[in-house]
Amino acid sequence: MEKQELLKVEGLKQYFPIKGGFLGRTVNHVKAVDDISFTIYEGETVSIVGESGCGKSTTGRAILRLEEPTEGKVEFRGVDLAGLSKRDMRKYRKDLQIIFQDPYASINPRQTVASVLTEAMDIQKVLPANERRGRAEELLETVGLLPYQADRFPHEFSGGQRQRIGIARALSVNPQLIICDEAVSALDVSIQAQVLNLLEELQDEFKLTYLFISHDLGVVRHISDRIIVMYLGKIVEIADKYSLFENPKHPYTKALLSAIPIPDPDKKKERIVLRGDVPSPIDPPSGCRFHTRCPYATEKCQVDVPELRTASSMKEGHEAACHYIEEIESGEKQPNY
Amino acid sequence: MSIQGTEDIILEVKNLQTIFKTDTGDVRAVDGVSFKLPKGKTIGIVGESGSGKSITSLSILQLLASNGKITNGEVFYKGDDLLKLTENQMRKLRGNEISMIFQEPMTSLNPVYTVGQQISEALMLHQNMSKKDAFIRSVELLQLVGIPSPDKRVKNYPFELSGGMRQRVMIAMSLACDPEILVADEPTTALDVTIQAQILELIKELQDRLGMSVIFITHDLGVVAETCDYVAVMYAGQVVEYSDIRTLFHQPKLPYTIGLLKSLPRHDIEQDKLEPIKGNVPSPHEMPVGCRFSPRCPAATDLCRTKMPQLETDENGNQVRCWIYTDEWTGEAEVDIYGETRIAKSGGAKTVLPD
Amino acid sequence: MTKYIIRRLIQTIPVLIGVTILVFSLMHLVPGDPAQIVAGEGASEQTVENIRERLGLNESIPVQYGRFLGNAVQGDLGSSVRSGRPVMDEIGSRFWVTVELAFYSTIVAVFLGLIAGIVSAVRHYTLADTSIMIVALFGLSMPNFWFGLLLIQWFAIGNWMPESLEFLKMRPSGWGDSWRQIILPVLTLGTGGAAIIARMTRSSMLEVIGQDYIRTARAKGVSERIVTYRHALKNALIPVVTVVGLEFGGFLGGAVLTETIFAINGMGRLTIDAIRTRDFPVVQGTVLVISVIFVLVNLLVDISYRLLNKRIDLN
Amino acid sequence: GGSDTSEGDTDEGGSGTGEEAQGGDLILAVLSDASSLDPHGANDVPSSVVQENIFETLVETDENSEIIPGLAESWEAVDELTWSFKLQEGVTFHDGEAFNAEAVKMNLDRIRDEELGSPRANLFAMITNVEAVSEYELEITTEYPFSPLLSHLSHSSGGMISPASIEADYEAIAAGEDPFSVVSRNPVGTGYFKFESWNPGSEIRLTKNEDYWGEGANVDSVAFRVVPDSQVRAADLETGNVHIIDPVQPNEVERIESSGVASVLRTPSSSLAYLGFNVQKEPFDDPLVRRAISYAIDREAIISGIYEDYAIPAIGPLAPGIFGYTDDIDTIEYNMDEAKSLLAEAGMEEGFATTIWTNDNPQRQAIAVLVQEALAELNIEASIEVLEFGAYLDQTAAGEHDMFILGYSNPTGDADYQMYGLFHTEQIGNPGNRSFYSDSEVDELLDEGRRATDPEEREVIYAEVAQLLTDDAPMAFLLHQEYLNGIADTVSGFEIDSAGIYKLKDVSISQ
Amino acid sequence: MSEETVNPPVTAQKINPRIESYKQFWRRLLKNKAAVIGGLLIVFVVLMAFIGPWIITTFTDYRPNQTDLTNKLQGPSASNWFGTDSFGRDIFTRLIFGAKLTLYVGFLSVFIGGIIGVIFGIISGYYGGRVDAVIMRLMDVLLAFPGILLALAIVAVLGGSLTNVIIAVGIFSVPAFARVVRGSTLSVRKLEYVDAVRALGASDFRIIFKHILPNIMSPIIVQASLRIATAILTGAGLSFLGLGAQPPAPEWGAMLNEGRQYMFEAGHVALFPGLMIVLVVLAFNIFGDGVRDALDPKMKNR
Ligand SMILES: Nc1ncnc2c1ncn2[C@@H]1O[C@H](COP(=O)(O)OP(=O)(O)OP(=O)(O)O)[C@@H](O)[C@H]1O
Ligand SMILES: Nc1ncnc2c1ncn2[C@@H]1O[C@H](COP(=O)(O)OP(=O)(O)OP(=O)(O)O)[C@@H](O)[C@H]1O
Ligand SMILES: [Mg+2]
Ligand SMILES: [Mg+2]
Ligand code: NI
Repeated sequence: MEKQELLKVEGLKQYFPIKGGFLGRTVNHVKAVDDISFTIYEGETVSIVGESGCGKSTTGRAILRLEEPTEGKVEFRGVDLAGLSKRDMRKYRKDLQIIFQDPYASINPRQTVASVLTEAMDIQKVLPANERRGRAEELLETVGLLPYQADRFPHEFSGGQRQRIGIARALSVNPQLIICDEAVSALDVSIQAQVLNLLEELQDEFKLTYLFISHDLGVVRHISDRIIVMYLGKIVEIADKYSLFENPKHPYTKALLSAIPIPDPDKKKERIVLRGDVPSPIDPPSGCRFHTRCPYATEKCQVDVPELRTASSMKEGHEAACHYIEEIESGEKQPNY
Repeated sequence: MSIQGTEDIILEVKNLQTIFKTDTGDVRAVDGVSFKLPKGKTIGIVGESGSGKSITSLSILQLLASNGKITNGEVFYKGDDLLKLTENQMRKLRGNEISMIFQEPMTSLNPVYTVGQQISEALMLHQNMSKKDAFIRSVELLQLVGIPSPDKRVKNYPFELSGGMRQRVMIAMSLACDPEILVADEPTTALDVTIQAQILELIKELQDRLGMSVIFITHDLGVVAETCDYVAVMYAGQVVEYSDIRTLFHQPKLPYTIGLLKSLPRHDIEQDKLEPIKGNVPSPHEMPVGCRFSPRCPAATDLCRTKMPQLETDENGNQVRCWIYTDEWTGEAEVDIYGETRIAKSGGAKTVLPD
Repeated sequence: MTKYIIRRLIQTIPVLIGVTILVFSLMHLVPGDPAQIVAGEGASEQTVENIRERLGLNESIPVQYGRFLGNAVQGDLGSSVRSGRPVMDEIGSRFWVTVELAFYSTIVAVFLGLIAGIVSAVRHYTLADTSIMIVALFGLSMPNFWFGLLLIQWFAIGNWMPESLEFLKMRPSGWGDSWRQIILPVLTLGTGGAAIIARMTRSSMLEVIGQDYIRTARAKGVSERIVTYRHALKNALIPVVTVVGLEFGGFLGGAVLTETIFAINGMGRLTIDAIRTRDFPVVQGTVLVISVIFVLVNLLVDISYRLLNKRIDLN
Repeated sequence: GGSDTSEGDTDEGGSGTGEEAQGGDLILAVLSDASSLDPHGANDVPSSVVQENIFETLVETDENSEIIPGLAESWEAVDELTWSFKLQEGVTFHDGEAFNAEAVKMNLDRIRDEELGSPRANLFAMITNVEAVSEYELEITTEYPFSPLLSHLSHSSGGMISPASIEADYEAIAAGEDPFSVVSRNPVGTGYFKFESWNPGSEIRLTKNEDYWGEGANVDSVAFRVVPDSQVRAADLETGNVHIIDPVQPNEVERIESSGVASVLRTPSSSLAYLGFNVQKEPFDDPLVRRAISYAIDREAIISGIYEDYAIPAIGPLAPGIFGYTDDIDTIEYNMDEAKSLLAEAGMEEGFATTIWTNDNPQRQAIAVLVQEALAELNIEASIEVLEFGAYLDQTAAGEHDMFILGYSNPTGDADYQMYGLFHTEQIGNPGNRSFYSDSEVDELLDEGRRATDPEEREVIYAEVAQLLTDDAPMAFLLHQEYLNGIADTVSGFEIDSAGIYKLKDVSISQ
Repeated sequence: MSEETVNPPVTAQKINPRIESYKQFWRRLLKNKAAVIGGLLIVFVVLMAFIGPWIITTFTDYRPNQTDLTNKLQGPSASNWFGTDSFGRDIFTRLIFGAKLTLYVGFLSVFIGGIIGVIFGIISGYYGGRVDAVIMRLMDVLLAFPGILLALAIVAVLGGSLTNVIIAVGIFSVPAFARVVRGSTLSVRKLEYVDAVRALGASDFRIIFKHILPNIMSPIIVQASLRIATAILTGAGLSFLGLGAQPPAPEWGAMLNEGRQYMFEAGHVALFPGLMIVLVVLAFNIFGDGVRDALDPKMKNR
C-alpha cells in the first residue's frame, strides 16, 4: 500500500511566555516544544512517548491549534493549518479530533450523552438535524454502549464508559485523524484493555489515523506502528515499533525502556538508572538536552545539538538524535555512572 | 516456596473489615482482608482503583478518616492485636516501629516546614533526640536516600524539591526511627518511570541493608513483579488471591488475576490482542451477593453468583477466593479462562494445575 | 522581593488613576453646584459666579481633572470648598483616628475570630462548634449601626447597671480621650469582622485537617494536639491572613456608620459630609486616600501571604 | 482624638475663685461642625453660633428682637439713605488691634467685595458707601432707603474682624489661598471669648477673653463638640459628658426631663416650615388647588404627632415676635370640607397624581407622610421623594419639583428677610423663592416695605402682603418649631434666640 | 488583589463534575440541618412577602401606611403584636408588607450585580491576557473605591429611591461576582471538555454560554445567596444615611432607621425590623453556607 501523507509537522515550536518584571512583561519562555518535525501517514498509528512535561500534550494541542503555535507548519493534506484564520480553521476541525485523558473532565457534566453527540454534529453541520439523534444512538452502539443510555448524564457512567462517550464524540464528525492524549492512562488495566481494543477496531472500521500520546510504553507498543520519543521538547528518536523496542539507539530511549518494570518475576534484567531529574524546559541544557543525565555524555554533547539521523545500523525511517550512535553500538564508548 | 513454618511472621492481618459512613449509606471499603507478612520480606497488595488497598493499610495503622471504622478483624504485630491497643500505645508504634510512605509526594509533606524539621520531628518524638542531634541525623538520612548535598537540602521547603526528591524525603522520614515495617502506598505512581526506577532501587537497597519488612501497595503488576516476595490481590474490598510472586505470575488461579495479566499491555513482548475483562468494577453500594467478580467472570456459575466463596489455602500456603477450586464447584471440570485452562476441583478431585 | 514590591506598586497606579477618574466623574454627575452651596441661599448670581470662578469650576471637566491629577501627584489635594483648609489638613488627624479605629477593631476581630474559629474547628460538630458558629452568624447578620446603638444603650446609658458595675460605664461619643470611648466602637466594628474571621478560620482549619500532610504527621505518631496546632494551624492561617487584611481595609472605608453613631471624627464621616456639601476636593481627597490605603493593605496582605506561603515564588 | 480633657470634664465646678458661679469648662454637644469661623465666610447656623461668641456686631438684638447697642454706642438716620454710628471707645481686638471706624469700614467693605464672593454679601448689598468720619464715627450710605439695615447689622455676619486678620487674609489670597481661610483658621474679634482651637469635624474650643471691654463671660472655656446622632447626644447629656445639647429631638424631651440630671429648654423660633408648590406647574398654577391643599393639612395633628407639641402652627411666613408679624388676617385652618369644595371648584375633584419632595430630614419626611395621607382624602395621589440635600436644593431651584417641604429661618428678626426672600420675583430659584411665585403687587409691596422708614407704615405693608399670600397660597404655611435644648441641671443662664443663635456670656456652671 | 488571594483553590473542586450529581447535592443539602432551616426560613419569608399582604388586606383592617397619631409608639399588645411606630402604624403589618421590598433589595441588586459581574468575570477568565488585565483592574477600582461612598454617590446622582438603592448595591456587588466567576471560569476552562468542544469547532459564544456558564452556576449560586445577605445589610446601611426607600414604604432598613430615633424610648420600633433583618440575613447566610458545603466534596465525609 502506498503511504499517503496525512499530517506533516515541520519546525513546530511552542513557547509559553512567563510573565514577570515590570508591568508583567514577558521575562522568559517555557520552551515546551522546541522545533520538532514529523510526518503521519494515512491509516497508521503514531505514538509520542516521553516523561511528564516533555511536551507531548503541547504538540497535540498545537496541531489542533488549541494553543496558537509559536512557529512552524502543520500541514494537513497539504494545507497549512497554522496559517488559517480562526474561522477557516473551524471547518478543518471536522477532520481532526481529540480524545482526552480524564474521563471525568472531558465531558460537560450538564449535557446528556445524546446532546453531547448531536451538538458536535450541529457544530460541524454533519447530517440534517432530524437524523442526528439516530446517528448518535448508532455511534453509542459503535463504541459499545447501549442506545437507551443516550439520555443519561455523564455521571451515571463509569470511567471506561465515559471514555467511550468521548470516543463517540470524536467519531461523530467523521474525522480522519484522532489525537489520543493519554486516552487510556487514567483507566484501570482491565478497562484500559477494553478501550485499546475498541480503538483498534474503530481504526479498521473507519480507516482512522491516530496520533497516540502516552507515557506508558506497554500501551504504546501494543497500539502503534511508529513511535516518537520526546525529551524536553525535542524528538530524540523516531522509529517503527519493532526497531524502537528491539533496537533502540538513543541512550535516553534505552534508559526509558530499561526503567519499566516487567510483569514477570523471572525476567530480571540489567537496568540503566538515570541520575537526577528532568531539567526545566525554561532553561533547557545546551547542546544535547539529555547530556545532564546521559551516561555517555561528552563535552561535545554540551555544545552541539545533535540532529535526527539514520545510522547505518538502523532501518529506513528509524532516526535518532545522538552524536554517538555508532560509538555506543560498537562498545567504543562505555557508560560512566 | 512456602510461607508456613519456615518464616517468622511479623504481621498478620485476619479478616479485616472497615466501613465508611456516607450520605448514601455504609461503604464496606475493606471486607475480609487477610494476609501474612514474613519478617524481612515484601508483600505486595495489588488491585484496581477503589479495591481497598489504601484503606487496608490505613486500617492497620488506624489512620482512617473520621467517618471510617474498623468493624471486625485482628492485626497481630509481634503477638499483640494492634486493634486492641489504646490510641496512645498506637501512637508510639506509628512512625517508630511501623511507618508509612504515601502515594502523593506533592501533598504529603507539610508545605510550611523545612524538610529537616519534618524529619526531625519523629526523631525527637520517638527517640528523645535533642533538636541538634535530630538535625544531624536528618542530614544523614537524606544522604542515605541519595539526595545530593543533603546539608543544604535539609533546609529546603518541600516546594523547592522535585517530585522524586520529595518522595525520597518521605522515605527518609519513614526510615528515621528504623521501623520494623514499612508500609508504602503507591510510592511511585505519581512519578515518571525513570524516577520510579530510582525509587524502587532505593527501597530495595534499603530493605536489604536495614532488614525491614515491607508492605508494598500498587496497581502496577510490573512493579509487583520486580519488588515483592508475596502478593495479595484485592478486588472490591476483599483479598481474592494471595500467593508467592512466582505462582501468581506463572500460575494465577483466580479468573480475575488471569484476566488482569492478560489485559496488561507489555512493552517487552509482542501481544496480538489484549484480552480485556468485560464490564466494570462493582459500585461499593451494589455489591454482588455472591462472588464479587461473578458478574464479569467468564466461568461464573449460579453458585458463584449466589454464594460468596471463602479464601481457601492450598498445600503451598497460597490462597484463593474462588469456587472453582473447592469441592462445591458444580461447573465444568476444565475451565477456560481468558484462553488459559484450569482444572477445577469437583466432587473431591484434587486441584491439578496444568503447566 | 523588592522587585516584586516595586512591580506591585507600579501596578497600583492604573487602579488609582481609575479611582480618581471614577470619583471625579461621579462628583460631576451629582446634581448640586458647589458654588451655589458655598454661596448659600439668597446669594446673587454674581457672587455665585465669582465663587465658581475661584473654584475653577468654569473650566472643562478634563482640564479640571488634569489639574487635580497634576496637583495630586505633587501631594497637593487642593483645599476644601467649605472650610478653605487644605484637604490634606482636613484629612490629617481624621486619618489617624480612622486608622486607629480600624487597627483596634482588627485586633479585636482577629483575637475573637481566631479563638472561636480554632475551637470550632477542633471540636467540629459538637455543641461548642455549633454555638460558636451560630453566634458568629448572628454577628455577621446584624446591621452594625443597630448593634452600636444597642451597645450604647446597654453600656453607656446602662440604667440597669448596679453600682458595683458602674466602672464599666462607657462613653457614648468621641474617640481617643479614654478607653471608655474606644471600647464600644471597636466592639461594634470588630465583632462583624470577628464573625468573618471565625468562619474563615474554621473552614480553613477543616480543609487543612483533611490534607495528606496531616495524615503524614499522624503516621509519624504525633499527638492530636501537635497535629492541630503545629501542623494544621500554621497552614490554615494563610488564607485567614488575607481576610484579616481585607477586613482592615474594609474597616477603613466602611467605618462611616460606626463613626457617625459614636461621633468619631474620622475619614468616613468626613467623606459623607463632604459629599453632602458637594465639597469636591475633600471627596476626591478622601476617596483617593482610602483607595491608596486599601491598595497598600492589599499589597501587604499579598506580601505576607507570600511570606507565609513559601510555595509562591516571589519573582 | 482632639481635646485635652479627659474623664474629668463634668466635675469642674468653679475654678476656685470663690464666686460660686464663676469659671468652669462648658461643653456643648452640637449637631454639626461650623464650616467657617470667618463671619463673612459662612452662612450656616452652626458657624454663626460660634462666631457670635467670638465676634461682636455694631448693634445687637435683645430677647424681644429690639435693637440694642453693641459695638456702636448710638446711631441715627441722617436721611433716608444715610445712617451715622457712634462707636464704643477703648475696645481692642483679641490681637491687640484697636477697634475704630476704619476697622468697621474694612469689615463692611470686605463683605461686599465681589472678588471674595462672601455668601453673606446679599445682606449688605444695598450699602453703597461706608465712611469713617472720625476715629469713632461712621456713616453708612445705602442705594435706596433700607429700613432693616440695623437688623442686618446685628446679624453674625456683621461681626467685626481684626483689621490685621483681614489684611493677612487678603495677602493670603494674593498668594493663592482661598478667601476667608486665614480668618477662619484664626478668628480674631472683640468678643468675650477668644478662639483657642478647632479640630475640624470634632471640636471647637474658645477661652474666656480676660480683657473684654464689658462685663466678661462666666465660664473659663467653651467647647463645641460635634455629635451627629441625636440619641447619642442625649446619652452624652444624661451621662454627664456634656452640659448642653443642641438640638434635642421632640421625642427625647421626656426622657431627658425624667433623667434627673438635665432638663429641656424650649424657645420659640422664627423659622418656618412650609409645604411649597411649584406655582408655574399644573395644577399648582391654580390658587384654588393650592388653597384646597393648604386647607387639607391638619397642622395641629402634625404639631402634636411629630413635634410633640413643641411647635406652633404658622398662619403666614412670619413667626410671632418677628417684626411685621400680624395675626389680624384671614387664615387657613384645617377644614377638609372646604378643601374638597375648593378642589371641586377648580374642577379637580377627581384628584391627580403628584409628588412631594423633601430632603433626608426626619421631621420633614414625617410631615410628608401625614400630608400624603391627607391628600389621599382629596383623591390626590402624592408620592414622596426624598432627595439628598444638595440635589434637593439644586433641583428645586431648577423648578423640577411639584410640591416640596422646606424650611426658612430668619436670622435678622425682620419681616423683610423672609418675605422678600421667599416671595419676591427677584428671588426665584436658588435665592429662596422655590415656589416660583411672581406677583407684581406683592413685589411692589415688598420693595416698598424695604424702603419705608416708618415702622408703622412697614407693619401695614407686611400685613397686606400676608393677606395676599393667604389668598394666593403659593405655599401652605405649616408651623414654627421651637428650639429644644437639653441643659444639665448644673448649668444656668443659657438662652437661645429665635434664630437659633446663642450667646454663652451669661452661662455659668455650678456644682 | 493578586490572583492567588482571590481564587481560593477550592473552586477547582467545587465544580468537579464527579460531584455534580444533583441527587447527591440535594441529599447532602437536605442532610445539613442548618441549610434546611435557612432554606425554610427563606421560603417562609418569601411566602410572607407575597401572600402575607393579601391575607392581611383580605381578613383584617390593618394597613401598612394607616397612621394613628393617638396611638403612636405603643409597645407590643394584643392589637398590635409588634407595637406601633411613631405614626401609630402597626409594625407587624408594616413588616409583612415590607418583606417584599426588602427581598427586592436583596434579590434584584444581586441579580444586577450578578449579571454584570458574571459577564465580566467570564470574559475575563475565558479570554485572559489583556482583556483580563483591563477588566480586573476595573474591578480593582470598584473594589478599592469605598463601597458605601460609591452607593452614596450613585444614589445622589440618580436620586433617592428604592430602585436606585438596588442599582447602587448591585454595582457594589459586581467585583465580588466577577472575581468568583473569573476564578471558576479559569478552572473550568482548564477542563478537557472545553478543549474538546473547541476542537469540534464551537464558537467562543457557544463555549461560554453553553459549556462554561452552566458549570460555574454552583459557585455563583453560593456567592449570590451570601451576597443577598450583604445586600440587605448594605441597603439598611444606606437607609441609615437617609438614602433608602422613600417613606412611607415599609422597607425594613428604612423602618429600622426610623426606629433609631426612638431606640431608647421605644426600643421595639427598631427591635422588630432589626430582628427581621437579622433573621433574613441569617437565613441567606446559612443557606449559602449549606449550599457551599453540599457542593464541596471535602465535606462529603463529614
Ligand atoms: N499553557 C501553558 N503555559 C505555560 N506552560 C505550559 C503550558 N502548557 C504546558 N506548559 C509547560 O510546557 C511543558 C510541556 O507540557 P506538556 O503538557 O506538553 O507535557 P506532557 O508531555 O504532556 O506531560 P504530561 O505527561 O505530564 O501530560 C511543561 O513544562 C508545562 O509546564
Ligand atoms: N473517607 C471515605 N469515605 C467513604 N468512602 C471511602 C473513604 N475512603 C475511601 N473510601 C472508599 O473505599 C473504597 C476503597 O478505597 P481505597 O482508597 O482503599 O482504594 P485504593 O485501592 O487505594 O484505590 P486507588 O488505587 O485509587 O488508590 C473506595 O470505594 C472508596 O470510595
Ligand atoms: Mg500531557
Ligand atoms: Mg489508594
Ligand atoms: Ni517461573
